[in-house]
Amino acid sequence: MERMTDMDRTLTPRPLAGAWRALRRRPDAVIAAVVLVLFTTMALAPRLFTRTSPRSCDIREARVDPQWAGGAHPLGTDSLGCDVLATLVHGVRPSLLLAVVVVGVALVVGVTLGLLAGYYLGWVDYLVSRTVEVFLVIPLLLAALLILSLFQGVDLGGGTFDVILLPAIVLILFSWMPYARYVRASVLETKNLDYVTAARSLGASDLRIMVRHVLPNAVGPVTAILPTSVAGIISWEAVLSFLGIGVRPPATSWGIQIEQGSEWVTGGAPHILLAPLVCLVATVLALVVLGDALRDALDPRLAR
Amino acid sequence: MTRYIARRLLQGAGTLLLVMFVLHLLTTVAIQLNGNPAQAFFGDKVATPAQVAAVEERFGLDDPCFDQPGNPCLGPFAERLGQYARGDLGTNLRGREVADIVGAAAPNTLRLFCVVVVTWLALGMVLGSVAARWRGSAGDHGIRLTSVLIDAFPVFVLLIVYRYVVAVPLNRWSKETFGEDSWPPYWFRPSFDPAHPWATVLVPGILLGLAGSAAFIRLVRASQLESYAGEHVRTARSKGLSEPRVVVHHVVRNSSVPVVTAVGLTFAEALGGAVITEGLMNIYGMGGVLWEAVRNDDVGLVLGIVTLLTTVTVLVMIAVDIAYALLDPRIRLGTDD
Amino acid sequence: MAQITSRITATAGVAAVALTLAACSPSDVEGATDGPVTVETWISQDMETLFPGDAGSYDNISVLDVVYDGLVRYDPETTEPYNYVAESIEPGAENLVWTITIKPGLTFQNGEPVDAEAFARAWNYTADGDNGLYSNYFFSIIEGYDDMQPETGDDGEIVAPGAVDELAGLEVVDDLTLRVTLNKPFAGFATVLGYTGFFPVAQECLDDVEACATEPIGNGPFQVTEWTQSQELTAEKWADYPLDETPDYDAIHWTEYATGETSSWADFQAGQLDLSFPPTAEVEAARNDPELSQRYVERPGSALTYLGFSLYDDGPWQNVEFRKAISMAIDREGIISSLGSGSATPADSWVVPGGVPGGEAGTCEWCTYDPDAAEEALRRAGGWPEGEKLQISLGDDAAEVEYFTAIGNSIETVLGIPYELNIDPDYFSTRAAQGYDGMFRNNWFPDYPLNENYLSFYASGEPGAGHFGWYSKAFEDKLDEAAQAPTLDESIDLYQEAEGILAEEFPTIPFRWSFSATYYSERLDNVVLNPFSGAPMLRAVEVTDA
Amino acid sequence: MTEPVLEVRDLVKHFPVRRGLRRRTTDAVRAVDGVSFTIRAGRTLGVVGESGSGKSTLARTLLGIERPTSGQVLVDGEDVAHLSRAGRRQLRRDVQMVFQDPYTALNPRMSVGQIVGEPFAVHRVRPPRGRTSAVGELLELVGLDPGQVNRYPHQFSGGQRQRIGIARALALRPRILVCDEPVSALDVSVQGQVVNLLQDLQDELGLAYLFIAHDLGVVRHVADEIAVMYLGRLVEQGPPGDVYDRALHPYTQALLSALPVPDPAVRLTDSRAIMVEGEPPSPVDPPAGCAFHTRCPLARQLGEGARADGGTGAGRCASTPPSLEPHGAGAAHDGTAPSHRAACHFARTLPTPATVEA
Repeated sequence: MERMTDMDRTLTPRPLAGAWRALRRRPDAVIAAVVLVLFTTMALAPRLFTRTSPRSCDIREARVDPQWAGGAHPLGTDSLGCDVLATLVHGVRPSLLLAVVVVGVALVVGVTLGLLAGYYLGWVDYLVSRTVEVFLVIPLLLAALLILSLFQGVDLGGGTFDVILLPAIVLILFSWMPYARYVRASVLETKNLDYVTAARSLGASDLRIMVRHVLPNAVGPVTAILPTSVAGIISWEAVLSFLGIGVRPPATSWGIQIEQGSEWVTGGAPHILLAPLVCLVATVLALVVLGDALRDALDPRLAR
Repeated sequence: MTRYIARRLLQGAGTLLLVMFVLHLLTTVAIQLNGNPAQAFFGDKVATPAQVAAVEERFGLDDPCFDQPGNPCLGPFAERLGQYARGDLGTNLRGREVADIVGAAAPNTLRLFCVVVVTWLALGMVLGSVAARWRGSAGDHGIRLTSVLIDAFPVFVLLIVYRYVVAVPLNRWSKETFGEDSWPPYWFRPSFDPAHPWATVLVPGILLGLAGSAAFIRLVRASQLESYAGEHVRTARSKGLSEPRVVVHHVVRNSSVPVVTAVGLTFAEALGGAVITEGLMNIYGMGGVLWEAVRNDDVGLVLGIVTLLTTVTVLVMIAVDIAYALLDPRIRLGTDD
Repeated sequence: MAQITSRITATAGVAAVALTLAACSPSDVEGATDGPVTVETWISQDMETLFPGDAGSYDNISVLDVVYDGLVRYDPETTEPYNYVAESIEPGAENLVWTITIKPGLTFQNGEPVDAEAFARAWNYTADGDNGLYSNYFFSIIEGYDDMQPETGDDGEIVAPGAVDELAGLEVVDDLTLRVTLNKPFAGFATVLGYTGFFPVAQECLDDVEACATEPIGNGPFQVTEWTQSQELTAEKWADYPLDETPDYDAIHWTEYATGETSSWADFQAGQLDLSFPPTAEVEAARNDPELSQRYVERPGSALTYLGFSLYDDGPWQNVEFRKAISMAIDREGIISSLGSGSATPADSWVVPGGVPGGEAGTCEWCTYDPDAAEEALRRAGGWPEGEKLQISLGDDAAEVEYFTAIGNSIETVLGIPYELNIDPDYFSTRAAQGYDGMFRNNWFPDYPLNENYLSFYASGEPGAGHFGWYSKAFEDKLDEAAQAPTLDESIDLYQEAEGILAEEFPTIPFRWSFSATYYSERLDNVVLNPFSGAPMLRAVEVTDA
Repeated sequence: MTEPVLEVRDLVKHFPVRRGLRRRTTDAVRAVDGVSFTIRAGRTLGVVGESGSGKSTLARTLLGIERPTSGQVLVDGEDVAHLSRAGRRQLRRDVQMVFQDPYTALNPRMSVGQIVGEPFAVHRVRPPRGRTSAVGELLELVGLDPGQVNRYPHQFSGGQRQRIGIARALALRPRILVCDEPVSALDVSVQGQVVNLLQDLQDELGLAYLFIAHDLGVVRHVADEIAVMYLGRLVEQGPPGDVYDRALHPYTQALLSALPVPDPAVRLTDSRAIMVEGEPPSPVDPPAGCAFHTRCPLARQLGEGARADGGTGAGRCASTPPSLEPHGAGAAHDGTAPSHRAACHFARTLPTPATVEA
């Protein structure tokens, strides 16, 4: 077995190196990468970008217009007199964390269930398909409210992870189904290919066949929708905030900012909405561009 | 085929029952943990136990199981199922017939969804086809970026901006241009008018449809690209068919199947958007009613509405599956794959 | 390509045809010329009933106000009650037994007489706890109320229905005379009688309460003709209305909104509504519009939003100095001018000043923003425990969340006490069950214009009881004394003294008073706001064009 | 003569078709419908048939991927169905497969080393000199450069990939190799090399081959015995010489006549080339009697010639299924050489193009 791992190690760098070379040839991908690195840095070390605390707010300084570089409030203040830039920078962490956690967990759950359903068919498939159907049928908002009311008595604390926990649970519950469906469909296609038959005739265990043979070749369509999924989650968080069931104030997130800003968009302070919206759009575009570039770079058919 | 439909209907009934049970459990646990929904009846006045009890009794919440966390409350569930079976959807917390509420709210939501679906299909088919036809062109890139932007842009921002920035001036302008009695002022009314439901639901529906169209654009594009790469298109081209003919007969037609399927699947999802649209444009519809019902712990109303919605969604899904099976006989003959 | 284009063109063509066809028939669009003169206004969507004894929200009160007439009505200027359906209301000795005589010849809209019996049947029905009506608690001041309430076991479950169906203290002396015996003396009883819970109901209404809740049989100037619940409500003038307070126009049409005034404003701007007020973000623009600002009325409202503490629990807030520190750390002016421009004013009293008899501004000594004094008070109180967060609990309402975030920010900035908002959809019941720890929001909307109405619910009866867990014997004694005062004026003065005790012991922090303002359309005139609900007085409105 | 390594007795594999609400089994796809044969070590059985004739199902059943509906598979005289757990594991090692399409037979996300080494991993076998060297040896054995062990399938040509597949199949030293049309997806120029490789390996390792093909061309040079399959049954079986030169069954004759002939002139002069028309019938509902009679040119001729002869002519084809019986010159069974048998009521030797050529 050790020998095998040696072999694996010598193998991996090659396609990645190739992908990196291909990536560098695309300036849009480079810009996208820069944007993402910027926001990731913001999430990790917000103090690098602003010294103002998002919670020291002077209500008498509410809705100040952007003063740009040099001013006390480069991006102005919101309706509570809080610095928009500070709120924005401190809102990156919950927003991105939420998106990553939701997409990550939903992906694992969806892929696992889709794999099992497509591989075993029969009652497993029946069970998974019915579950998918049930979740497709229950309206997300209804479940969101019910879950919220279930958890409202629980003190979740104020840590970054705690404030996103409820929206995360809700969004995970209702975003795994497409992954399951996609994976199931491509597993159905993959599992009858000869190399799977070959592995089976060798007597390989189901687990080994699924993990080594079926899954790596069946996740393609899923990886293609990941960037958009992340985008969708960030935007959904804003919708949940708008309905009052997202990240809870006073914790901030882009969703909350967009929700609060939308109120003032016609009241002479559009910057409160525009600042987080521009960041959201930039992140999403960056993810999509980067996702596209990565896919092109990794796809052997296109590398030809 | 009849057998296939029957089997699918039976499956749908199973799903329906499952959904109802899951929701029943969730609401029951919510009541058990959070205390009595009858309290909500009294708003910010503190009700006496006697008042609460009177309300509880009126609306069937007096079963002791609602006070025992962990009790699945199968009794009230069975009772409710029996009620539904007799065609009685029960009443809400304040004694209004759920059937009446739904009767008033459902048509508006259906109108909204009609406009939404037409918008989805129109935008999806047109933009998706264009993007697929000229894959890799500037137009394709533009359309794909637009679709991502649409995805990232929360619906409510779109609606708020429309309502406060666009609708009022447009409404005034159309009144001056076309006269008070013409249709355009109705299209641009900042909120719904029950007397002219279709005219006033048009723009909100288009906006909501626009917000959800991104997925459709991508779907149409992807499935048409697959068609373009498919054998039958190559064959058709090699037979010397004109390009438009190939596009319309072989590409567009073949790629419409997944699109139709997607319409069925996004039905429940669209309800989320409906809550917001209905709230902002003051449309009395299922989304808004459901939203309020859940916020008020109005168990009877929530379950009644969700049961109806589920039934409709399941029926739509079944209809889509059947359409699919009609188009593709492999599905109904084969096992489940 | 040609075909695809033609297909698109065809689709567009079909759409165009459909639209043109539709445009051909703007159908039943209102003729606008000869129809009834209608005032277009709005209420919020959650109105469920128009049964007087069950109406408790701003909205059904404002509808019932034109559909029913009460024994008394309130003067728009002074808010003092004057007899309307009542000919006279006489307090007996010690304000305990009240004799009410009713004007002769009045009828309901269905022809039934409005007599003593009409009031007695309404009050008995509402006072009967078995019916579980909203206004039930109003009748607790009348003798025999307790016997009408169902018996409850230890766990709050009903074990037996109320023993009797009629209030012992209510006596129909003759057709037009009603004698009411109270539990204990209450000088303000006549004031209470204008409230919706005390409106009369017809026998036909009681025979089918459910029908009556949606198609009320009133005795007021307007008759509900059509109510599509949650969408719209129309009331037309009752031709046979015998009394004089009735306007000249023909009908009122209420549009119901899911989100209240924020959604009504756009419709007002588009000319669909005659009355509305803008959402906060639009207030400034409206105020700066020279044309709009001509059609504007405002008046201080009477609803108080204030903060309570969990005095039933241990905590720094047990120290009155701590409560003062918090109060002085809240920048009421700043917060309200930013978030509630035109819909609220800073509060510095517990009874609305100028809104009800006995209300006076400035009774709260520590309700002014003073960061230095606040810090000083906090030091006196012994500071805030390190590492703890101050919980501020409130209901699930976006506008309030914004207000309380600002309050929290203000406290945190001035006193350095970190806070945490606890947004609870079941806030009312949790609060009633003393379920909060720290600070929580409270709101009081008066039922009738008397300072007593703002004070009596502080009487918890024993230490640790009530919403706040606050008890003061001196305060409760003063309330009792006031209730027994020989005249209403004396009684009002004594209630003011009770407010003074409240101000001294400082159990709660007044934050803001509601402020009512309305813009109206060009066709309206004489728009006056109800002195304590803040709603436009529809009976007074005049329609100028026709 | 050695004992047979593989013996198949009356092997049947039906796939149920479920219909109706209760998903009852109402029908079956008769993929393999009573097949018997034996293979000895170092020998090759060629199985020929159109697509859909059941030959792939036969292969999958032998490999243990499908469970037989009935009948027996004996490996070294032991019934596979009654094997112990260890015995089944051993069986997995004894029988291996080479696939038709070298493009789908190799996992594109695994390196050659991982692919060829996978049998060791699955069976937790530790080759004497380590797995890496074992993989190298295997690659050498099939004529590939061991240095290419870290490459991925898409970096190889079709023929090379097929060699990789063969190397994987040989890793556990199997005794029986099922080759499912191993060369039909390859360029003609490469086909010969792979066939030669397989023959060399057979000589070297003493393997028994079940060699599946859809036409008679390839197996001619490889097989020691030929079996022709139609709709799940063997319709003709015998030594290559007999089958090619004296085909008994009209179906075999049709297959033979479809073979490309080196000299076109010969073919053109042959007016008796037999063509089979139409698609094979559905295996769910095979024709009664002789399954081939719906497409059989002979049955048609007989039917036309003897319309009145309902009992003995074409009518018999439609009513009575023929059994596989010895015919022709090879009928005298000597116990060592396989007999030449055919399942046709009217089996007779027809001159084939090959005969004419000879």
